[in-house]
Amino acid sequence: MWSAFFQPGDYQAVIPEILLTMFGLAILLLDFLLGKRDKYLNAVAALIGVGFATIKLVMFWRLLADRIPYTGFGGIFILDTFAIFFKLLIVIATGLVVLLSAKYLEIEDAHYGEYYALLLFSAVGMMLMASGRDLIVLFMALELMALCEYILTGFLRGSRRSNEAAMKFFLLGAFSSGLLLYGMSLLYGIGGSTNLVVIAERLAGRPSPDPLSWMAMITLLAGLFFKVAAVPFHQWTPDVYEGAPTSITAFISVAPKVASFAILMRILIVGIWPLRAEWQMLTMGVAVATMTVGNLAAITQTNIKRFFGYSTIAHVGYLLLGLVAAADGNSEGLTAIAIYLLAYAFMNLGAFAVVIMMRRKDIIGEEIDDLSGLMQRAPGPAVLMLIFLLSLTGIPPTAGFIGKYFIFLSLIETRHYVLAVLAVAYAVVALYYYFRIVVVMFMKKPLDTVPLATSPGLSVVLGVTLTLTLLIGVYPQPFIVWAREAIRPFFS
Amino acid sequence: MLPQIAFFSLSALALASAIMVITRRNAVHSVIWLIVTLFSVAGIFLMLQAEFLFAVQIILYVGGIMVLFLFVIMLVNLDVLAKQQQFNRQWALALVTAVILLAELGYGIYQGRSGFTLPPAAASPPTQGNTQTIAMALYQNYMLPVEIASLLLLVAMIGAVIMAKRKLE
Amino acid sequence: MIPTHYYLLLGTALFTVGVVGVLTRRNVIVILMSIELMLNAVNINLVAFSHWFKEIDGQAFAIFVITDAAAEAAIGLGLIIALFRNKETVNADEIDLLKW
Amino acid sequence: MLFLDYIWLIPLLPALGAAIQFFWGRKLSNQAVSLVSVGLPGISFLWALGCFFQLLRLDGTAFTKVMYTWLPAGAFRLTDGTLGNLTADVGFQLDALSAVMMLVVTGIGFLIHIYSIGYMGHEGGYYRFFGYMNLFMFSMLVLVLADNYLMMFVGWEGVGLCSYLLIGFYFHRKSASDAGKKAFIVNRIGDAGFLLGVMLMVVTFGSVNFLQVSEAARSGRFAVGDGVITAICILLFIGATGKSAQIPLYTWLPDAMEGPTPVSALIHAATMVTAGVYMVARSNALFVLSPAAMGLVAGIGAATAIWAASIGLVQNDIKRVLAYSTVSQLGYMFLACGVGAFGAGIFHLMTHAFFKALLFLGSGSVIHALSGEQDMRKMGALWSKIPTTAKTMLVATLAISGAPLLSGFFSKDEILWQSFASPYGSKLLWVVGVVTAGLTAFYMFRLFFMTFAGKSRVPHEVEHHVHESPRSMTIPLVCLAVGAVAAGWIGWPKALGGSNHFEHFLEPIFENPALRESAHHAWSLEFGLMAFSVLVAAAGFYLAYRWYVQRPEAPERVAAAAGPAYQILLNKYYVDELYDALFVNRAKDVGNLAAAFDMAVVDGGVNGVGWSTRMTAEISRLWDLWVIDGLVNVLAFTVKVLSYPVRVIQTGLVQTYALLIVLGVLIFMGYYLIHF
Amino acid sequence: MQFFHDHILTIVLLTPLAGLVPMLFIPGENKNAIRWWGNIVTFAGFLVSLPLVFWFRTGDTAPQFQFIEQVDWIPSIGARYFLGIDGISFLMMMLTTVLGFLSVLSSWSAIQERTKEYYSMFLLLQTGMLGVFMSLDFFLFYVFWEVMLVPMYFIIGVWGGPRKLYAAIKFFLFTLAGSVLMLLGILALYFQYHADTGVYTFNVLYLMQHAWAADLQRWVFWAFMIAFAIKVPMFPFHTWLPDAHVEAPTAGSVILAGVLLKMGTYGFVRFSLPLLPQASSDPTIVRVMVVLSIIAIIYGALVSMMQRDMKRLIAYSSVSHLGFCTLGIFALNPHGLSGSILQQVNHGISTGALFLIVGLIYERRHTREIKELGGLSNVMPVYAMLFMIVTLSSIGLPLLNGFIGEFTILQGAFQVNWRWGAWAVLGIVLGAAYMLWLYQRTMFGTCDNPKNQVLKDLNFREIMTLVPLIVWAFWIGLYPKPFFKVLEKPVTAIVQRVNPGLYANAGKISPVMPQPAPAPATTMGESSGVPSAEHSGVAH
Repeated sequence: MWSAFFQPGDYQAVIPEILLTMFGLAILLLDFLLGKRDKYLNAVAALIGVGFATIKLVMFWRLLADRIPYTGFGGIFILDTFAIFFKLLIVIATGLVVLLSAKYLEIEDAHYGEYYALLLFSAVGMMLMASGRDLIVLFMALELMALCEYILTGFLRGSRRSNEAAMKFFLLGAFSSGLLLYGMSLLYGIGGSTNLVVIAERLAGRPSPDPLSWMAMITLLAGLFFKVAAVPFHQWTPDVYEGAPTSITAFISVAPKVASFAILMRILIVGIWPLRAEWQMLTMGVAVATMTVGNLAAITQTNIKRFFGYSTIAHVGYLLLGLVAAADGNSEGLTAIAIYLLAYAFMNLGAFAVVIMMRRKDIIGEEIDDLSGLMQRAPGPAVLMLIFLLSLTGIPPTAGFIGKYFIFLSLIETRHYVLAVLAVAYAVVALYYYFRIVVVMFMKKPLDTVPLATSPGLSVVLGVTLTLTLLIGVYPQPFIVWAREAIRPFFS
Repeated sequence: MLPQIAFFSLSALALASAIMVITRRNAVHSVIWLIVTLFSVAGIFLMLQAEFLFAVQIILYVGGIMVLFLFVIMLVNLDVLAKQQQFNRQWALALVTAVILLAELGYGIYQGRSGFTLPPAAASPPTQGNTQTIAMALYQNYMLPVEIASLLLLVAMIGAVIMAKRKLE
Repeated sequence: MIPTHYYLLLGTALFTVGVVGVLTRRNVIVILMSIELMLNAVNINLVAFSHWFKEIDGQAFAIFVITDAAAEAAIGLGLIIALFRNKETVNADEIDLLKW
Repeated sequence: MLFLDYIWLIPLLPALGAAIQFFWGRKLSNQAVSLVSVGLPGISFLWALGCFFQLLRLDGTAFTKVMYTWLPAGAFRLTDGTLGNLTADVGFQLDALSAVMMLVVTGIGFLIHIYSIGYMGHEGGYYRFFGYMNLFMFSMLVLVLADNYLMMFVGWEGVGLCSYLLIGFYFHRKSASDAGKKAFIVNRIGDAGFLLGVMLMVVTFGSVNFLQVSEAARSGRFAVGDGVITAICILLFIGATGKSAQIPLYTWLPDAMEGPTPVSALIHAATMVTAGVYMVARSNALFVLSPAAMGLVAGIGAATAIWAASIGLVQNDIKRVLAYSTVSQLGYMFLACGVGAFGAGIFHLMTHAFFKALLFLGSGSVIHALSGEQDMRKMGALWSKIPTTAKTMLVATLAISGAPLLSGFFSKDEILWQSFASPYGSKLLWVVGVVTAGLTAFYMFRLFFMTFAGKSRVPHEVEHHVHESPRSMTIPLVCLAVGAVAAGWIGWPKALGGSNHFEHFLEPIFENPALRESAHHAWSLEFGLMAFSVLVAAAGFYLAYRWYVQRPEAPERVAAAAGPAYQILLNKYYVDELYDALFVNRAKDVGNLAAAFDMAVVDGGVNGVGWSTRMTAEISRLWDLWVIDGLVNVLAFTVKVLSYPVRVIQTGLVQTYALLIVLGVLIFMGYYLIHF
Repeated sequence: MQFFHDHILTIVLLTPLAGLVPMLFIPGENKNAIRWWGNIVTFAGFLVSLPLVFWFRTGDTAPQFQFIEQVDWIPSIGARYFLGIDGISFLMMMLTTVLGFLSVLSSWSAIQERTKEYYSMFLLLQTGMLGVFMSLDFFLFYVFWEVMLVPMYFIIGVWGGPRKLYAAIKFFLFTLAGSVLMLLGILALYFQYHADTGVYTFNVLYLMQHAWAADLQRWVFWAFMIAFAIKVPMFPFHTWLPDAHVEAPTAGSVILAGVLLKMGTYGFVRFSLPLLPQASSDPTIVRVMVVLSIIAIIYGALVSMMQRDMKRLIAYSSVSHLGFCTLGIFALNPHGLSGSILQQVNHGISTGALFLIVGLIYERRHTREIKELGGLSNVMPVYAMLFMIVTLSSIGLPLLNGFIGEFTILQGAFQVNWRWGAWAVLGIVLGAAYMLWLYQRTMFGTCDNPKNQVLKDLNFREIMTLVPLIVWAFWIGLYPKPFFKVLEKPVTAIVQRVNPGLYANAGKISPVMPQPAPAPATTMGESSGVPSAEHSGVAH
């Protein structure tokens, strides 16, 4: 009876999550023992946890690469290359954010253990999002992630901006998860089960037209699009990005996006694949709107965090185009999303690392003009920022180009020529606003001369992100192979 | 005949009290009305043979969450609030939108009703009581979500502490 | 025997009421309650379906939803308190520091 | 065959001189400069003589020497559909025609170089002058010795460049540099015609080589009057008009007198301007296939002859008179070519080279003596003061006016006779020629008398140091005078019992069956015409004598009587003004217009990319924005306009966001419910 | 040595990049060391490219593409590191290495602040440009094509004139807008090739052998056309050029005019024509291209006649000259093509030299206003002489390079349609007009402006920046045969692809010219040692 539901393998399959949880709890305890200036040990502990999780995930990958995936917990949990790929991405991003945070929190004077614990817990939530195959699991994981984000956003309790951001994020998040839930409930009603596979089978059998399933799809997607910040569900993004602690902005601009796209792909490609004609239409419209709003709004921004908020939205637009292509059964579309996310994670974190360096004792450094003359003051960060911006624009040979390349390719292959032209047109607009920052950095006179905040952690982050941004750009071969392996489960 | 009466009265009560919830000037009244709603929803659960859920609804919601709400309301109680404008500027537009939403959802469901009126899938009649079944479901099929839920509650606790505490050590 | 879609319609109605609350009320606490309303509506759907399918998943789901509701309530109220500390208000349309 | 094998030395030596001047000239003393730059052309003159005599031993066959393949442009389709392969060599061809030209160029060029030593002695940029002169010698020799049209074009452009540089030698004088530019650009217009002609030739014959082209032309593949051939000839002739200052492209030549006098003598009298004649003669095989083109050449030639002569009647600047007379004489040469008497044309070319060079150098010596004065109204009675110059000038004047037994007489009458007798000729052409002869005699003697005879009108401060020019200048004058007398004798016509050697010498190049029988007119007729033309010339001389020696006040009266006609002539028929009005200014206007257009419309248009559907109210304001700041600002503005709604909805109010979410859901649902 | 011979392209390509690394370690304030190093590296870059001149094989036995190097780069999408040059790219390469060195040499005293960044940017730019000309893999090509934009952007934007930011971003936006469209075109070909053959490859040689559907060709042609036309720049897209030129520092202008603009025309020759023969020979398209070219020729000339700023004038003259190049390309016959390519080299030489000359005077007077200058030949005779020679080569005087190119192009155009020749000849006349006018206004006349009277003549370094170009100009003018030999094979191959009719029944030879027509060269790609086929592991 017992063994009817659990193989011992089941718990092995979630070892990375368990590890992170354990370390999170450990940090909560450890925090009491640490004096004010030893808080960095929390970060170290978190890093160790992340390290273990990473190693375990790599082992999983070696185990499962081009094999059939492992399903556990009675089929509500699946460990396939797709899940592992995204989990790895999430874990690494979390690790980098931990590295970013230490110095920043000291400056903000909010260096508490809970911060790292919550980071790890939300990481757990995201990882489960990546491998849930059941509405309940997906929902719970999503909520876990979301709640941690709310708290982290409001983590600087003294600051009203942080507070506001958290409030908005929370209200909208709760509201959207209400929508999501409503959609899930309908989906459950249609599918007669919370398991995506079963739902897919039932959906395929239903007569068309089928307004009910559209309701389910739309409300569900509204919830998910909210998480990935797609227009018109994007509006929380700039506000939250601006208000949240910069390290958290960096975090929520990367990890949750990755996880949310994982869940989005899982649901769209597995769960409601029979409705692809409908959701392709929907995604197309949303993607175009998202690119438009993101790219255009970014131009007029003056606060750099807000600026990156809109640039994120723009990138989400590109990613959604990948889904549009995928709806025609084109695998490159999903490969594109995987690679794009990979590239995006690193270049965006790198850029944010530089932004965080701008935050110094009693210098906020969040305005674009604060970067003026960075080249004269700090050539290193300036050049790095340049590279990250080039990558974000999609200029070869940087990671961003490879991502865009696959998006364009998938669009061409599925004969969405208009979308392709639109996408490249927006790439030009993107150049225009990203290079506003370049101009400020390289061609304006410095405003202040206070040296940038630096720390070993920041240096490591910059090193890693730079290396990967360039490596993916110059020698993308292995990454492409991995990405293809990652999305294989959907197409085998 | 009886079920119909029960259903309609309960739903009427639920909806009416819900509307009261969102229209009351005083937050405390809203809470009270919300409790009424929750009770009637609980009644609906009972009609649907979800006794355990009925219990949970009463104990957890009414006994737990609502009390929490009351505490907070007391904590942040501002009599100015009671005098202020209760609805924001966009309320009319919002109302219209919501009505249309209702219409659309309703239409969708009404279209899809055929799927539900036909005799339900002949599942095996429950061997043990509802509570037992749920227990089996939770601790066998849904072990993983339960664990997530535990983590979720832990996080909620931490969050509440961080947010509500005057200052961290 | 009540047809299932009656329950669904009830749920939808309740849901909409919740939505209206969220969209129109200024008091954040009431907004929070409205969200609770929405979740309850969802629960009605779930339980109705589970009853109709004669299987338990829906009810389990509902349990989780309630858990989530509790957690959200806790955090939300915490946030409200923090907010109240910072700027002596619980009105949704007064938190507009971040815009454009 | 030592000389012929190294024929390439002839152009190369002057080029060497030029190079030396350009690189080291500034450091060299004037003596060294003159030694190099006069010595090297001298050597090439001797070499040319050597080549000439060796050529004579080849009895009539052309000598060609190919140095290397210059332009192997590759395969192409001819108009007749065959596959050709265009290659142009750097090669030299020496036959009777080019031999004559070569000797004229080197010989007279050499003399003028010597002359320049004295004339330019006191000028700044001495080395520069000789550098340019040598460069010119090089280009001119390439032009005449080339064995294909492209090589010829090389020289063709080269001489144009040198004339540009030499006309603008006094570049600090704006008029000078303007004249230079004018000369070059007018030439360029002609060259464009030349180039097009060559291209058409290439696609027609598949070659640019002289021998191959004329061989193909004579092969009978092309009927007489073939349209393509006519086109080629006309295009080439356009080139000729540019270079040889024929109507309508003659206006640059008078302005070219801005240059130093030796330049006028060498380039604008003796050699460069005759390049057109040479080219037409070179292409005779083509021209004889196209009566139309022949007619055009003859017509233009005759017209130019009389037109320019008429202008020359009233000019007061001594060099301008000579310039117009040059134009007119060139007209004679083209007339000759036009009537198929290429030999006569070349003959006149040679004789003209002598006496016109002499005239220019003489006038130069006069100007030198009067320390720069060029206006004949401030001259007179110089006969005794500068006797050598005066005597040589007299010889030249007689020669050009066709006084019997002088060189001009033979060549001119040959032309007149041919234009009368040749099957291509006509009475009208003859009449024009004769009238021109009269006019020529008149204005030349007018020039002579105004300068040397009558009473002196020279201002006094100039008067007392009027002096004969130095040896280096007078010797060339004398040599040229001898030439001016004797050069004609080698072409002594049969009519006067001579045996036209020159004619026979050029025979192999111009052999044209159509002209065979034109000989059997009665010699009495030829003699009669000859006599008549002499009489006309004499009349011209007498009129000039009457007006400018006996009754000096006469001209004013005539001018007054003539009234507007006189003004028109004085102002050269207002042709320059006409061209300015028609072309030069228009071109500039178009340029301005285009520039404005570029700034406004094109830039604006391109900048409009992405703008497309903005509210039209904005456009008027945006226009300046475009024109001023172009794409970036427009894009920025576009985007601001676009991002306006985005920012408006970003109110910062949670519930607005929530409302938008619901609206989104609403719209999607509505879309599906309606759409499906 | 053998190794050097086999990998020479890579070595040439990477020399500047390798030189960049030590540059980063030279302290920024040690300006002279940086200058020396910059010059040394670029000169080395020129030296290593020099052996190609001797090793490059011509004639029928020579393979189409030489010094082939290929390594798998991204097998999973079929992109390879695939270098190889034929005559066309060979000439372009040499032009790049030479101009690169000269422009760096010319910046010695011109660039005073932020020297280090300047030279670093230049080295980066050098590699980018070389890469564009060498790569035979579309993906690689695109990468280099974009890479080279960034340093150019900075060279204009940091060391440029008053409106540098505007000019720089304009340059970047225009070019990027074009190149992303080109990327779509490339992807379309890439995908179609896979659809037809089941192979994913960017190998240009393969794509060239493929027979594309007509409408696909047309679409892709327009995509490419816009990219290349912006780069050239052809008539309606030319407005970024004057701004970029006027604002850019001297060396920037030299490289921009000398090399970057060639990438457009090179793109047409290397990709548009052989890849899309039907489209490229489609009458309407040809008509459009030719008309645009002729408009550019005349329009550019007219506009430049009216300019007051020397650099602007020369910039517009580039528009005119490149009009000749495009005209020659779309004559689609050997004369037009070889002339066009030669003219591209010529334009690089002449216009490059012209910009250097303007730069020299700008360094002294800090103005480029023509009316500010005048009578300079009194004070700067050497300068005047060099300027004269360059001017002459630019207006196409025989015995100098310009004439060879222009005549051959005109000849080619004339063969197709005499009207084209006639119109284009007009450009030559106008060219003489505006260049000589410029020369007259700046060099001739009296030198009355006191600021000008004190100017020093050129020093040795400055002369040395010009002499090589002038020597080259004379070489092409006097003995262009080697260049034609180098070009013969690739041009024949291209013509056979676009315009096969031209060689049909080649047996029939004009009676006038006994020489046989050039033997039709082997079709593209074969004999260039391309491995069989690379299949990409796309899992569908």
